[in-house]
Amino acid sequence: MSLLDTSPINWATTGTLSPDWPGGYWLHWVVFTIIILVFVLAMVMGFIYIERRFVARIQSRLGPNRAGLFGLLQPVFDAIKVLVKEDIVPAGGDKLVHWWAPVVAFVPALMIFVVIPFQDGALLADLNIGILYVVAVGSVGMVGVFMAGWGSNNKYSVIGAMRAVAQIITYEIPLGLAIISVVLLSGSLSLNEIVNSQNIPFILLQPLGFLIYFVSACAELNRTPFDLLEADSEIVAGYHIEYSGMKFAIFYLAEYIEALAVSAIITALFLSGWRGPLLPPWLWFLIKVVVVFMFIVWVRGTIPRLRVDHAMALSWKFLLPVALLNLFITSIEVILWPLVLPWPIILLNLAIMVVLILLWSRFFKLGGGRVEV
Amino acid sequence: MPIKTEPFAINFGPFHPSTHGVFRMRTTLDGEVIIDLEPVFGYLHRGIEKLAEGRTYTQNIPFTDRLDYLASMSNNLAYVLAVEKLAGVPVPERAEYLRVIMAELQRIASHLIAVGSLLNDCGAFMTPILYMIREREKILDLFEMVSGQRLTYNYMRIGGVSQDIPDEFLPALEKFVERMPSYIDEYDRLLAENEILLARLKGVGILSKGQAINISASGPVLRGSGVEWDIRKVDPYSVYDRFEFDIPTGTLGDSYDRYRVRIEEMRQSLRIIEQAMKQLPSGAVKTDVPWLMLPPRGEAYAHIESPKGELGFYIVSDNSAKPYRFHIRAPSLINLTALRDMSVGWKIADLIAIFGSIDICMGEVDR
Amino acid sequence: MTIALSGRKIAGKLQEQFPGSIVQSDESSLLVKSEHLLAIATFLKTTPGFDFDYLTSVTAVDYRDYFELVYHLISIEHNHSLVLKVRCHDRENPTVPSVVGVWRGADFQEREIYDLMGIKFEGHPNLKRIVLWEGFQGHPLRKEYKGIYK
Amino acid sequence: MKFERYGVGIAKGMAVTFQNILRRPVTTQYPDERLTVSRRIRGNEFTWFEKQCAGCFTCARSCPIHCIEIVSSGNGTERTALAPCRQTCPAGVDAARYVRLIAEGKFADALAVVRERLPFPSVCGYICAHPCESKCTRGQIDEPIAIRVLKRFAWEHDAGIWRKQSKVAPPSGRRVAIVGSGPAGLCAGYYLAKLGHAVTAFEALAEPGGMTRYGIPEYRLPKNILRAEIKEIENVGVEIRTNTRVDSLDALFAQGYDAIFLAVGAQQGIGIGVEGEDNPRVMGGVSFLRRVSMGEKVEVGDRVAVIGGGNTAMDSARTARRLGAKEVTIVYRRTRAEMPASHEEIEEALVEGIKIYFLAAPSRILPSPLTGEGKGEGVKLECIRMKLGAPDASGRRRPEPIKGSEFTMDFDTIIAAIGQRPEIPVSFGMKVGRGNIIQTDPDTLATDKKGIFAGGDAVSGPATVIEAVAAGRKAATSIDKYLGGSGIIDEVLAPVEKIPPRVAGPREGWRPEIPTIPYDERINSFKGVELSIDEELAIEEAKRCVRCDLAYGIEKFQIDTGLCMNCGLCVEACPFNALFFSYSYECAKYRRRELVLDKEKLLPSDRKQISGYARPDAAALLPKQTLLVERDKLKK
Amino acid sequence: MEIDKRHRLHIYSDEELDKNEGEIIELLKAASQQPVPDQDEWLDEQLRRNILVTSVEILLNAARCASLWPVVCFPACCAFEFITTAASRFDISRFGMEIIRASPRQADLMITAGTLTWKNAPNVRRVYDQMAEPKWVIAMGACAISGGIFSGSYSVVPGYNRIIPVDVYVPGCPPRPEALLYGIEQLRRKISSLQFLA
Repeated sequence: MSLLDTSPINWATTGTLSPDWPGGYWLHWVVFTIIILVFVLAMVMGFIYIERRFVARIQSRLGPNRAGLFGLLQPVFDAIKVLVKEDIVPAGGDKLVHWWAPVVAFVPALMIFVVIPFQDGALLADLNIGILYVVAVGSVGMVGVFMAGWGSNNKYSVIGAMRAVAQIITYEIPLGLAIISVVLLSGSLSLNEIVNSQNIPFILLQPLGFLIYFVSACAELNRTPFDLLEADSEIVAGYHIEYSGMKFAIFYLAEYIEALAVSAIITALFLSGWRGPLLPPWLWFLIKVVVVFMFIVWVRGTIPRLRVDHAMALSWKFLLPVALLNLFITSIEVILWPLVLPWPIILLNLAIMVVLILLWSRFFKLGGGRVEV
Repeated sequence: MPIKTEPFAINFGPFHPSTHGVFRMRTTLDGEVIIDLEPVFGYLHRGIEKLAEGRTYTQNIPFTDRLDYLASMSNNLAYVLAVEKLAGVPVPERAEYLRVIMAELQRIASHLIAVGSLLNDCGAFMTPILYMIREREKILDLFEMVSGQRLTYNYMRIGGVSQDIPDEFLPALEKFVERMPSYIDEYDRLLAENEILLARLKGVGILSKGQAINISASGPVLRGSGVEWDIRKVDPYSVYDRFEFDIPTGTLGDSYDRYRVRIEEMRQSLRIIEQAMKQLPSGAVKTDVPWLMLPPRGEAYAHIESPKGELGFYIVSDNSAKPYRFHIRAPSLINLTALRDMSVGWKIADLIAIFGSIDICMGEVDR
Repeated sequence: MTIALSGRKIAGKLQEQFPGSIVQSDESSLLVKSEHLLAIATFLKTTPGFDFDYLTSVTAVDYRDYFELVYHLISIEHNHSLVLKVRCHDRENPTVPSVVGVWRGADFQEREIYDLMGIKFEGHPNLKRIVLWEGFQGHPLRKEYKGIYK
Repeated sequence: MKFERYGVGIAKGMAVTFQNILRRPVTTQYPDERLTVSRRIRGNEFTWFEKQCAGCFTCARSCPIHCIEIVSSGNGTERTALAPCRQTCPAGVDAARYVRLIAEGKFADALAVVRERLPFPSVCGYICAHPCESKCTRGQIDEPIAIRVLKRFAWEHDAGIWRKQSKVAPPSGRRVAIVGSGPAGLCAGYYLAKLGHAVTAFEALAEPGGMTRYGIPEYRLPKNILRAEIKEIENVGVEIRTNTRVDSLDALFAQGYDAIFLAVGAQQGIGIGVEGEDNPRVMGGVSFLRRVSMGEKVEVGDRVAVIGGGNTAMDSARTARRLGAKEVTIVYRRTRAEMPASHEEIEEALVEGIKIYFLAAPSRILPSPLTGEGKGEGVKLECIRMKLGAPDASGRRRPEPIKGSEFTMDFDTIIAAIGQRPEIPVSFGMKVGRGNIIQTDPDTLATDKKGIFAGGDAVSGPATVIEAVAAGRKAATSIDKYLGGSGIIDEVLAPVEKIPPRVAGPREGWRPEIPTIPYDERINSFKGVELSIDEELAIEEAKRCVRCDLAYGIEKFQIDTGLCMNCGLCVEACPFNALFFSYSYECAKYRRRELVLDKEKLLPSDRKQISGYARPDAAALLPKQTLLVERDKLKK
Repeated sequence: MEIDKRHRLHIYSDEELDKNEGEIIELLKAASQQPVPDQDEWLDEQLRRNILVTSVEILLNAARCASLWPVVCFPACCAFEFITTAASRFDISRFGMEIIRASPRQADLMITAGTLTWKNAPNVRRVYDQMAEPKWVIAMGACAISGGIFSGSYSVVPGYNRIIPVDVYVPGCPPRPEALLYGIEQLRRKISSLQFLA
C-alpha cells in the first residue's frame, strides 16, 4: 500500500511499524522531523500571539490587532523584522562563545520533541527511557544561556547567567522527584506508555506532584514568578542584552519552544496526553497544550517576581521535602493499588496535598535577606 | 577560611527601566549584595531656579508644572500660596475649595503611579500599573475638563484659579468618587496579601523613626516610619482645617508600610473630596490681580503636603516684577538621603523595591 | 498650627548661652555669626524646650555683596518653627560650617548650594558637584553668572 | 517571614486578573480613537482672528519663552470695536485717541478731542471719578493709564486750536431757560447755545457752578479754573443770572421761554435721624462745604467727627483738617471695600492723618460739658458697632447693629455727610419719586409736563460730574429735537490726524508717580494737592497705552509650536479675544521648520471647533463688535 | 563571608569617573553646536520619483512598520504621556509596539520623551549608537524639539537634533497620546516608502 492511502491516523494505530512500510525507519524519521519542525514553529508563532493577546486581555487592553486579520500576522512580522535587523557582536566579548550561545540554547529545546507522543505511537522515537531523556536534554539549554551571559561582556548579563545556573540546579531536583512519582504510578519511563496507563489522569492521583512539577517547570522556563533571569526591572534584559537580529530571534524562539515543550510534557505526564472522549486524539493533545500554556501566561500576568534567595529557599526548603514526602506516600499507594478503588485514593491525595502544604509552610522560613556589610 | 570574593561596581544608570526617570546609582556589589551606593543626580537638571529669576510671577507658574510632573496641581498650589503669602493677596472661598479638590485628586493620581511603579518593579509584568493607569485616566479626564491639559495644567493663578469648573465637572467627579473605593479594594485583593510581594517588601529597607526625622524625610516615607506629621493637619493651609480626615502611619518603617500608607492616603483623599464637594460655595474664582504684580520687598516660605512630601517654595522679592530668589524645597531630593542607609546590605532586587517605595520624581530632584 | 517663634525671644535665651553670637534678630528670623552656627545648631536641637530636630530646608541667597544661608527648622513634638540665618561676606571662597553633623537631611541640600552657588561647607562628608558635571565653569545661581542664551 | 497562609494571597490575585479578563477592554477603538475631548482643551493648534487683533504685542510679551513672533507693519487702522475706556465713559470721551495724540506731543489736538464731547475739560481733569481707568486694558497687565491726569495736562497745554472749529449756529429764535447752573445745566446750555437757541441760566446762589463751585473744596478744584471754564461757556452765548431763585415754572413760560431744563442738583443734606441731632455743633456735610467755599470762617474746634463714607464725607474731613482741626475721625457703618468714595480720596485722607472707624454707626448725640479750653459746649457722639449681613438691593451688604456694643466719643463738631437729596420747591409741581428725585423718561429726560426737561443730580441722585455732563448732553439733544432741531450736537474740533506708525508694542513699565505737595503744606492751606506733570512725563505715560481703538496691521504673526508649551498665558492675556486654542492635534511633522505656524495657517479658514480655554463662551465671542455710539459719521 | 577590601583598587575612584564624564560632556557640547539636518532631501526626491518599491521591500517595510520596538528613554514628563499611550486606554501594542525593550540592541525606535540636558547627552548618544540599524527617532514634546520652556537654560540641549538625527517631530508639552499615535503614523508612512535593496 502506497503512502498516500495510509493516512497517519490508522497507520499509527497499528502499534509498531507495519513491516511493509517502504522506507523503513529512515522515511519515518524524515516525515516525523518535518512534522515536529512544522508543529513547533507554527505552535510557537501561535503561542507568541496567544501570550500577547491574553496578557493584553488581562490588562484590559486589546493587544496586537493591526497586523493582518485580528493581528495574526504580528508574530510573523516580528520574526521577519528581527531576522533582517543588524547583527551586533559586542567588541569586548568572547566572539566564539557569543556566536555559539544561541545554537546551544536552541537545539536542546527542539530535541525534547523527539519523545513527545502527539498520538498513540505517533512519536519520532519511542524511547523506553523517554522521560529521563527529556530531563537530561532539558538542562543542556542552560549551558547556552550561561555562554550567552559570559560571551556578551556585560555585567548585567553575567549576573543574569549566574542567576540562571543557580536557579536551574535548585529546581532540577524537585522536577526529577515529581517525575519519579509519576513513573511509579505508570510503571514505565516511556512517555507513550505513561499516557497509555493513564486511565485516570495522573493530576487527580498526583495533585501534589503536578503542583511541584508545574512550579519547577516555571523555574526551568524562567517565567514569572521566577523570571529572575531577564528581570527587566532589575538587570535590564538578563542574558540576551547584547543580542540583536538573528541571534536574538533564536533566543526569543528558544524561550517559547521550551514553554511549548514543558506544556507538552505536562499534558503527557499529568493530563493523559491524547486520550479524550470525542475529538480525534491529536486534537485533544493540542487543546491541552494550549490550555496549559494559557495557565502559564495567566500566572505570568499576575504574580510578582521572587527574589533570588527566596527562589532558592522555596526550592530547597519547601519543594524538595514535600516532593520526597509525596514520593514516599505514592510508593505506599502503589503497593495498595490493586486492593482499593481509585476514587478514595484521589480524595486522600487531595487531603494530603492540602495538609502538607499548610503544615510545611508553617516551618518554612525565608530568612531576612540582609547581610551585615 | 572566608571565600576571597571581589566586589565589582555597576551603574544602575540614567537609562534603567525602573529608576523612574534619569537617576543613576553607582553601586558596588559583592555578588548580589550591595556594599556601597552613591546616588548621582543632575541628568534632568534644567536650571529652573535660574530661569525663574528671569520671568514674572505669573510666567513662573508653568515652571512649577514641570517640577514634580506627576503632581502639577500640588506644585501650582505651593507656589501660588507662597506668592500670596508674600504679596498678601486675598483668595475667594470658591477658589480655595476648588484648589483643595484639585490637590486631592492630584494626590490620588500621583499615589496611583507611585504604587503602580513599585509593584511593576517587583515584577508583576505591568498588570498592576496598567490597572492603576486606567483609573488615573479618569482623573486626567477631570483635569482636562477643568484646565484643558492632561499633565501640565497651569491651572492655579495668584489670587485664585484661572477658570471656573465647567458644569459637567461635578457629576463626573461624583461618579469617580463613588466608584474609586471599589477599585482600591481591587488593588488590595490583587497584591496586598500576595505572599511573594510580602516576602519582597516586608522588613525590607527599614528606616527607623529617629533616622527618618534626622534626614528630614517627609510624606509617606516619614509617616511610614510611624511619625505622625502631615502638613495638612499640623500646619493647615488653604481651607484644610474644615475637613476631617485622618493620617495613616506605618509601624516598622519598611517598604511595605510605605506602600500601605499610600494606599490608605488615597482613601483619605476621597473622603476630603467628598466633603469639599458638599461645601463648595458659589462666587468668584479669582481676585483680579494685575498680570505684572509687584509684591512688596521681603521673603516668604510656604509649604504644602504634596504627594511626595513637604513641598516648599522660598521666594525673595525685591519689589520688582520678577522674583529675586526662587527656591524649591524638593521632598524627593531630601527623601533620597535615606536611600544609602536603607539599601546597603540588601540585594539588587531589594534595592529596586526600596527605591520604588521612596517614590521620587526626577523633575523635582534635579529641578 | 505651626507657631513661628519670633527671632527676638530666642535671641534673648541664646545671648547668655553664646554671648556675642547673635548679629541681629527680628520678628521672623534670627541672624547668627557663622562661627557659632554649629554650637547654636546643636544647642537648638538638644535643649528640651526647643527640640528643633527637623531641618526643613537650607537655602542660599546671593545678595550681591554677601551670601545669606537660611535654615528653616521645625520641632516635631512642640510643632513650632524657627528661621535661622547666617551671612558670609567673602565672595571669592565663601565658607560656612556644615550642619550635616547635626541634621543629616542637609547633606544633599548643602552639596547643591555648593554646586550652584559656590559656598564651601567645612566638615561636609562628600562635598562635590551634585547636579552639574565636573568640568562646568562657574556657579550658575550667582547673580553675575550670565550663561543664559535668551 | 512565615508563609502560613501559603497560596491564599496568590489565589486572590489570580481571581482579580480572571475578573478583569471578563471585563471589556478600555482601549478606545477606531473611529472614535480621537476622543471627544472637553471643550476647554489646550491642544496644539492656534486660531487667530486678524480683525480682532490690535497688534498690541500683549500676547508676545506674556509668553514666558517668546515663541510668538510679531512683525507689525506699523500702519494702524480704526478698529470697528470701541476701546473699553471710551465705552465706559458716560460722556463717550475718546480717551484712547487723545492719549495717543499726547504720546505724539500734539497737546492742543488732544484737548480738541476732549472738547468734542466735554465742555469742562479742566473740571473733569481735576475731579473726574474716571470710570474709564477701571476698565483700561493696561490695568489687566500692570496699572491703568492715568487718563484723568493726562486730560488736565492737555488742558494746561491748550493752544486753543479747537476754537477755530467750534461753530455757533445762527440764532434760531427760540429761548430756553435752565434752572440751576451746575455741570448738567451749563453743559446743556452750552450745546443749546451752539445750536442757536437763546439760553438763560438762573442760579440761586451768588456764583454759577453748582456743586463744583460750592460742593468741591478749593484744594481739589481751584475756583479760578472753574471761573475760566464758565467764561468759555458764556462766550458761546449763555446768559447766567445769579442770585435769582426761580419759584414757578409757569412764570418762566409766561416770560416767553419755549423749554425749561431743571438742573437744580441735589444740594440738601440728609439728616442722621438720631435723637439729639438738632445740637448746634452738628451740621450737614454739604452746607458745611458751601459755607467754607463761600469764604465764611467756620469754627470746627480741635476734634471733628464726620459721619458717612462718600466723597462729600472725604471732602468735609479734609476741609476740617485744613481748618485747623487736630483730630478728624470718619465714622462709617460698613467696611473699606464698600466705601463709595474713590480709592485715591481715601488714600489721601489717610495720608493726611484722618482716622476712619469702620463698622460703626451713630446711635445718639448728647451735649457734653466743656471740652477744649473755653471753646464752648462740645458734643458726645454715641456709636454702636455693626456687623455685615446679607447684601441688600444695591448689592452692598446690609449692616446690622450688635446689641449692647455702644461706645461714646467726644468731639467739638459733628459733620453728617450721609447723603444728599434734591430740593425741589413744591411750586414746580413736579412728580417726585423716592429720594426726592424728579421722575423723567430715561432716554429723552422729558418730565410728564410738556416742555419741561430735568437732568443731573436732580434726576439721578448725587452722582459724579461726568454723569451730570452726560445728562446735560442727552438733555440738549432731546430739547433741540423738541424745539424742532436735528438734535445732533456732536462736532468735530480736532483735525483728522494720520495714525502714527508703531512697530513695537506699548512701552513696558509701571505708571509714574503723580507729584503732590508734601504733607505739612497741606494742613493749614487750601493749595491744590495734585501738581501738574511736565511734558516728558506725560508722553512717557501716554506711550504705555495699548491703543485698543486701533488695529495695527500685522505682517508676520508666527507661533513656533515646536517651542510652545501650551501654557495658555497668551490666550488669557489677549484683551481682544483674538487668539484661541483649538484641539486638532494631528501636527507631527518631518521637518523642524514646518512646526512654525504663520499667518495663513493661523486664520480660522476651516476650523470649526474653537476651544473654550480662557474664553468660556468662545463661540459667542467670535468677531462681534460692541458699539456705544455708532461710528461718528461726521468723522469720515 | 569576609570581603577583601584590598580588591577595591581596580575599581576606578568616584572622582576619576566624574572628571572623565565631565570631559566627555564638554567635548560633546563643543561638537554639537549645529543641529543635525533633517533627512528630508531624500524624502522629497523619493516622493518625486515615486518609483515602485520592489515587493520584497514592501514586505520588509511592512514588517518593520508592524513591529517597532521602542527603547527605554524616559527622562521627564513626556515619559508619563508615553507610558499612558502604552497603557490600556490608548494602546500602542495594537500597532505591535508593546515590548518596550530595555536594551537598545533589540530596539529600533527611540522616542525621546523628555528634556535633554548636557549631562545626559553623551548617554543618549551612546544608547542611539548601540541601537541596531535600521533605527528611527521620534522627537516627542517641545523640550525634545527645541528645548521648550527650558530653551534658554545653561544646562539644556536646545533640541535632540543637536545630538542625533530626528525623523519625526511631535510638538506639544506633553503631546497628547493621540498626537503621539499620529506621529507614529507619520513614521510608519516614512518607513513604508524606504528603499533598501535598490
